[in-house]
Amino acid sequence: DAQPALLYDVGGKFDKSFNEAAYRGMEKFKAETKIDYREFEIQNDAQREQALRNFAKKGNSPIIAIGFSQAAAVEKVAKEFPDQKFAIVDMVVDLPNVRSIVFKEEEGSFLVGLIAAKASKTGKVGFVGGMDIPLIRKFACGYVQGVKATDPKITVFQNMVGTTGAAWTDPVKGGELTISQIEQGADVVYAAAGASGLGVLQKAAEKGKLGIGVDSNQNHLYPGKVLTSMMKRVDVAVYKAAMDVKDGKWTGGINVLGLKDGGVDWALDDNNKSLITPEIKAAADQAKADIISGKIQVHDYMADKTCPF
Amino acid sequence: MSQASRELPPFVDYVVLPVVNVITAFIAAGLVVLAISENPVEVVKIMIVGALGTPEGLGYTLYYTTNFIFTGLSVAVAYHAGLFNIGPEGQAAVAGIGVALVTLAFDGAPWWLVLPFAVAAAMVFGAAWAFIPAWLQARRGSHIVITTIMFNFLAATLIVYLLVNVMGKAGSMAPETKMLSDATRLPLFGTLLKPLGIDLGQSPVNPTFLIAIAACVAVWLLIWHTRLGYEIRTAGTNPQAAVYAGIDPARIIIISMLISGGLTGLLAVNEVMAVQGRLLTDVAQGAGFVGIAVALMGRSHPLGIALAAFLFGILYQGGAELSFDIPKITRDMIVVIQALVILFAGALGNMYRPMLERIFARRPDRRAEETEA
Amino acid sequence: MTEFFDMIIPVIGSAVRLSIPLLFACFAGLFSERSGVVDIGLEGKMLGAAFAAGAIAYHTGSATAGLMGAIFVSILLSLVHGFASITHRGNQIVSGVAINFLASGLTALLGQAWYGEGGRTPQLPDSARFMPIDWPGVATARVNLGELGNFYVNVISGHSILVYAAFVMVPVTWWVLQRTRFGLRLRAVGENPHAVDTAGISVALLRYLAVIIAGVLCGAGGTYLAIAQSSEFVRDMTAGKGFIALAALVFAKWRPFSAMATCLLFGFLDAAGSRLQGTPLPFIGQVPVQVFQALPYILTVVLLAGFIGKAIPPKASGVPYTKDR
Amino acid sequence: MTIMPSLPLPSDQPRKRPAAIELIGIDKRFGTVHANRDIHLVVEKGTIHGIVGENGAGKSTLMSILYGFYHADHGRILIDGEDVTISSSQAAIRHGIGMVHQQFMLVDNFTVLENIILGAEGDPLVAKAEKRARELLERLARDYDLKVHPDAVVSTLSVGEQQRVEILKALFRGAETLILDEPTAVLTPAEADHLFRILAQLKDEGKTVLLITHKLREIMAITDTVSVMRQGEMVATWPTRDVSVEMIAEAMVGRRVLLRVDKGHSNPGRVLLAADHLTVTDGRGVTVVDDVSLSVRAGEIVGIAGVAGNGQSELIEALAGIITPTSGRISLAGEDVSGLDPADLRDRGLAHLPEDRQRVGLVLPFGGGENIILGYQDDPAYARGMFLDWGKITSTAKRFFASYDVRPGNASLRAALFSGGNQQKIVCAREIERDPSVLLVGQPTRGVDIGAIEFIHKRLIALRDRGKAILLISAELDEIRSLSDRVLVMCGGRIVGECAPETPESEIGLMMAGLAEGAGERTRPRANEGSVP
Ligand SMILES: Nc1ncnc2c1ncn2[C@@H]1O[C@H](COP(=O)(O)OP(=O)(O)OP(=O)(O)O)[C@@H](O)[C@H]1O
Ligand SMILES: Nc1ncnc2c1ncn2[C@@H]1O[C@H](COP(=O)(O)OP(=O)(O)OP(=O)(O)O)[C@@H](O)[C@H]1O
Ligand SMILES: [Mg+2]
Ligand SMILES: [Mg+2]
Repeated sequence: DAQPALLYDVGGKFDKSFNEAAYRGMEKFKAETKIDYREFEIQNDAQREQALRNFAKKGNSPIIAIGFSQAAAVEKVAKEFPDQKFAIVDMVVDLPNVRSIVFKEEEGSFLVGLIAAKASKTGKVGFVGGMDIPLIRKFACGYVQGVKATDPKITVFQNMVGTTGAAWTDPVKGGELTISQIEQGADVVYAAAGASGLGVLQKAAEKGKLGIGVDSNQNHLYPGKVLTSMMKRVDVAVYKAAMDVKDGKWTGGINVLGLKDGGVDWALDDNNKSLITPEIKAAADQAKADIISGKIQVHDYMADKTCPF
Repeated sequence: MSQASRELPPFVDYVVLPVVNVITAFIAAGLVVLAISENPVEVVKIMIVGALGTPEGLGYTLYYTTNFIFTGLSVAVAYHAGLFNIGPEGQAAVAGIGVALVTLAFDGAPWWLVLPFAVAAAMVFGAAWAFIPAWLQARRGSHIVITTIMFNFLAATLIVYLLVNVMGKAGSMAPETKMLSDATRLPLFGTLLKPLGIDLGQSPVNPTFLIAIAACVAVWLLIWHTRLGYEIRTAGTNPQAAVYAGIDPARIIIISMLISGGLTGLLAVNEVMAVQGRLLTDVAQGAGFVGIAVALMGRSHPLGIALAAFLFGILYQGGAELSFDIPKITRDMIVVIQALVILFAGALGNMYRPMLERIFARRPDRRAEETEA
Repeated sequence: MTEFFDMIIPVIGSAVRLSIPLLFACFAGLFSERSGVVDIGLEGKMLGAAFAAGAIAYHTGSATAGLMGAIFVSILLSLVHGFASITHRGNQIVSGVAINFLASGLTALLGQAWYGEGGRTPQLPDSARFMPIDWPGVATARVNLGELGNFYVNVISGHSILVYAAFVMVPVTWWVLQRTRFGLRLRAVGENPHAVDTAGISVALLRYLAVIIAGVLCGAGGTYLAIAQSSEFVRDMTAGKGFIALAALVFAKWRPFSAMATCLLFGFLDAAGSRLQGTPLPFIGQVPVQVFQALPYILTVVLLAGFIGKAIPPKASGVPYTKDR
Repeated sequence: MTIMPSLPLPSDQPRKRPAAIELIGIDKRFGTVHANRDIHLVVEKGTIHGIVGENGAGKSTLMSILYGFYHADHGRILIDGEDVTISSSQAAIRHGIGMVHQQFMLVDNFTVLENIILGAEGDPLVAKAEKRARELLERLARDYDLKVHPDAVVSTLSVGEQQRVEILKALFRGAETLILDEPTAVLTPAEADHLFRILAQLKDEGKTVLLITHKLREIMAITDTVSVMRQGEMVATWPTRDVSVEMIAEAMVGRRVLLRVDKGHSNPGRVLLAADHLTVTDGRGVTVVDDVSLSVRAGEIVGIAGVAGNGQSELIEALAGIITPTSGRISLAGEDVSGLDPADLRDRGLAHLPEDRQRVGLVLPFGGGENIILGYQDDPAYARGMFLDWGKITSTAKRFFASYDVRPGNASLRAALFSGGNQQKIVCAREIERDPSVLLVGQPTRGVDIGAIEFIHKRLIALRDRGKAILLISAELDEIRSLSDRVLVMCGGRIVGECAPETPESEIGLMMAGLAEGAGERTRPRANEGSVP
């Protein structure tokens, strides 16, 4: 029987990004099953373990932790409660009662890179990351590969918003970086910067250029001005984890969710359908199929911590 | 003397006044609770029970207390020297780097062997980060408040750079060092005391708490029982008298800031070597700023600081329990309550003084008689 | 050469935009500190103001109403600071710390309670924001005037009204401080409140006026962040700008024109840092992002060390005033 | 108890016109201190009215009340015969009262003009006021020889010039009555002369001047009327021409003065303290101690007489190692100790009783015991290793307190809570009981009651008789004369003469003013003779 609990990362529940996606997945679960869930937003690092243990003691299952920072805590608490089911998003914890859900962000990023390259008229596109950390480099690397695979001559500008936690909550700086890239000629800018990304999409829209959203489908933020969004279906993964427990189908182990599993994808809806020409759509679909079939190998930055593009 | 009429009995000054201040802060916070239509009495109950009612809750409270004692003492030592050190955040971060370097270097060795080195590294690195602002203040007269703020930012930048590019764990998405082995990591009290039948659950309180208590005693001895402490207080209270007494104020500024930074540094032992078992980007997590309030509320006396740190520990742990039990009260609510405590017990600490003076001040004639006697 | 101009002019434009919040906060600090009240709560006031601007602009659909609301909230926080540090002679630093905490917690709390978006305010339509104003002739300037036109388009034109207000504020502040009765008294009270008191002027009143002005300016700064530069409030969106402004104030030795220059310099470092990220510098090679981001702090520390000249704060700043010596 | 001497009654001439100022029954307490007790005072228009009294007698308090800076607990104020309420300095200014405070109330980094118009701008913009001030300045410069550059920044001005700015400030506000609180304490004799000329001229213009001073010679020289305060009370008001210096002094102290201390002959031994061509420059580059050479032998007290501000303080601070001389040598028992800091000097047996006990000699928030070790914190007698031995410190403090009759004898009471006299006894005990070989003494009895004065004097003489060297500076000439075995006179940073303590006061006074030379010292010609008697 499922009694899910959800532990958000420091970014907090409504980060318009992956924490929020997790929240939406859980809400969907709740709506469909009428089963309520518990949740907690941590304030400092010491609370990770505390919250997980609190959930575990109260018998919650599955206990889903969002974000790579939770790994150590999940590992510890999952060991203490071997009979309860845990899940962690964005990191691998190698325990039988933990489902590690990691995404092939590089595959989704590859596709939006391809779309960006196709949509760009100037032959220049941009990437704005939040903080210069490995995860964001992973996004960037997939994106660059997608762009270069489409047209090696296209320039990709890359910027990071900052070097402290504030980098995720600084839309102003995100916006300025976007303007800077646009002034250098970029006409499509991909944001992977949490709330700072809002500034990226906004400035792109304001300047009559295109932005690319991340994590959730952000196309609706500036209809007609957001080229697409690289969706990382944390919502689906969370929903599925809860459902699996409810249906008795739960399994531990590592779930690597790529294009094949619908874990990552690019967003197409009413808001951006005017931007996605049939030609672009065809190319994206083809690339997607090729990646799934293994014809195209997307490089994972984390594999060797380098980006060869 | 201008202070002629400002004399409160010590009991009023050190007990009644702070208590009245804290009560005011809680009344103000209660209003905020009411505003989001929750019952303040219920809230207080949950907080108290959550923070003190269970061994594990108490353990968390003491864990927070540990950090606040370190930063509170740090601010207080500087304050005795007449300085405002608002750089504990940065000093703790740099100390974290030191602790990480040492513990990683000795990773695998038993913790009791590594601990002295970790403590030394924490103090040396924390002190080193405090040294530059201190030197600038002592020799070039630059305002220590501004320089320590700048050094907080610089430390944050430095630690992220190191964690991403230099010290980071291979294969991790997060900017963090690799986890210490269990042997090297400081065991928690929960583990240590279990054989004795004391169950603190898995709360993160650990032997660093004892270091914090020892630090309180050490600071108390230092400030009131050593020559150096005497010199620090003299230079901090009356620099002219200090010069007259052959004390070099510049030297005192530097020494006391080194001690201050070293004390903050110990926080890193708690975080890096014990609780987290690795270095993360945010070592102090706001404890540096809380330390300012703790020092002020504790009147820069170790006993007062320990009590104030415990109060803030209750606030933090009780606050966490509160968000577990009443989801409507978010972590931001806790920040607001902390802010109100800092405001009323710190900045507005003298608000009730005139009133208490009217009630408690000794009658003038009595003092005159005493003198005559 | 053209290439250089093509690169540098947009950077200057960016520097201008980035320096505006610093400028407002810095001048807020200038008024406050010149009156003898140290204010490390600039950050919190701007944050509170940004939230109010975002929320009120959303409800009224009017950017001006947002600005007014922001100023109101920021003044309230200023008055808390004044009440603690002027009326009750509390510690000004601690009061500032409390205000920073209070603003950070309250904005997130109320934002969540009202809009349920994690402390964010709802996204605003352009009509509820301060939008960039294009000056006459921008369409053709580039072609007709060459680099000058480029400068006109990127640096002079295309900012919101608040940007121009910020730059108007600079000479106005100078004029107020140097040429008006109020300015004279304000400067005096920050240097020697006893002199002001014996001249029969209320020290407390002057200081309250100064912190209220600081409130107004932080209000404008917060408004700019939330509804001119962005289209909504995001929690903790000030991201340390209040502290940098404080550094700029020290750097500028509490003088208006230097303050403007310093804010522009810090803005420029920021903008140039963004532009140079990832591009190797001549002779130096690849420079870590962090170096650019740390530059304003490093510069301030270096200045404070007196290597560029000594920064002497107003003598009475930070000291609560009492009649007896 | 003090005995009230028979004093002539205040003059009771019929009044032609209402008095400029009349104070009736002014009473003021600061907490426990009764600073003004039922004060009555009449100040006639167009006169210079002097007020004298010991430290803490309540002079400044009374003037601050008149100026609206403090509020009296009781009493009335009449200006030009009319009852007025002076609720603030602004009100006082409106009633034509201007005040030059003991500590100048100037904004250091403002120009002269800005300082003058501050608070009296009259217009939201300062331009007009500046113009008016400039014109006034020009006129006053002509009329009164009150020359200061209007655009000079105040911090660059000399003390005398700053004082002129204060006077100009008052005049700019249309002051009819000008209060000056110890204006000459900080002035060089030449500057003081200049000031008095200005005051005389103001008087001729019909303005009224209230002058507080400790210097009775000034009173005699310039005032028309003199009032004496003692312990918060106004004890006498006379026409100056009817009284002598002795009478005023008697009224001030409350009994027949001239403290004669019983002391035996001195038996000077070897030189223990010597200064050799010592020169000290202050922060502004002004030479304050000018090529001073002196020596103090074992078993003698050498007194330095001089008008305050003539370099005595700096001389003592240089000898104590607090400030570094620009040139010259200091030796202690024949050993060169130039450049050593106060701690080193203490180790070598030099003790220092500082002039300002509250700001320098004590840490007021510290307990009595803690203050007993100030300067001796490194003494092994008070320590166990790096720790202080509070048991020993407290017992020492108790012993000191008992033998110096410090009241209350509670060594843990904060120094701030002791009265001035008792604070002084604490400092004396600390410095004298250490049995130093050389003692530097600054103003040992300033603001101290008679009993304590006698006590302290006896201790100093006892120290001398034990063969120690004592160098004494004091503003009280009587004290210098009664304690010293030799008297050096300082003026303008130089030792201008040496004389025996029996030398008549008037003669030493002339030397202090730089108008006469002592035996065996070179002459220093001075300008502006004549205005000081
Ligand atoms: N603001 C104050 N608060 C408390 N006590 C005060 C204050 N001002 C003055 N006093 C006390 O009142 C008494 C009279 O002081 P006042 O300054 O009037 O003396 P004075 O005659 O001017 O002395 P001096 O010659 O030293 O200037 C002293 O005991 C002093 O300590
Ligand atoms: N800051 C203070 N707080 C409380 N009481 C004080 C303070 N300062 C002085 N007193 C008390 O006020 C009384 C008067 O102090 P004051 O210094 O005026 O004494 P005094 O009459 O000048 O004595 P003395 O002749 O010894 O100098 C003393 O009893 C002293 O203990
Ligand atoms: Mg006086
Ligand atoms: Mg006295």
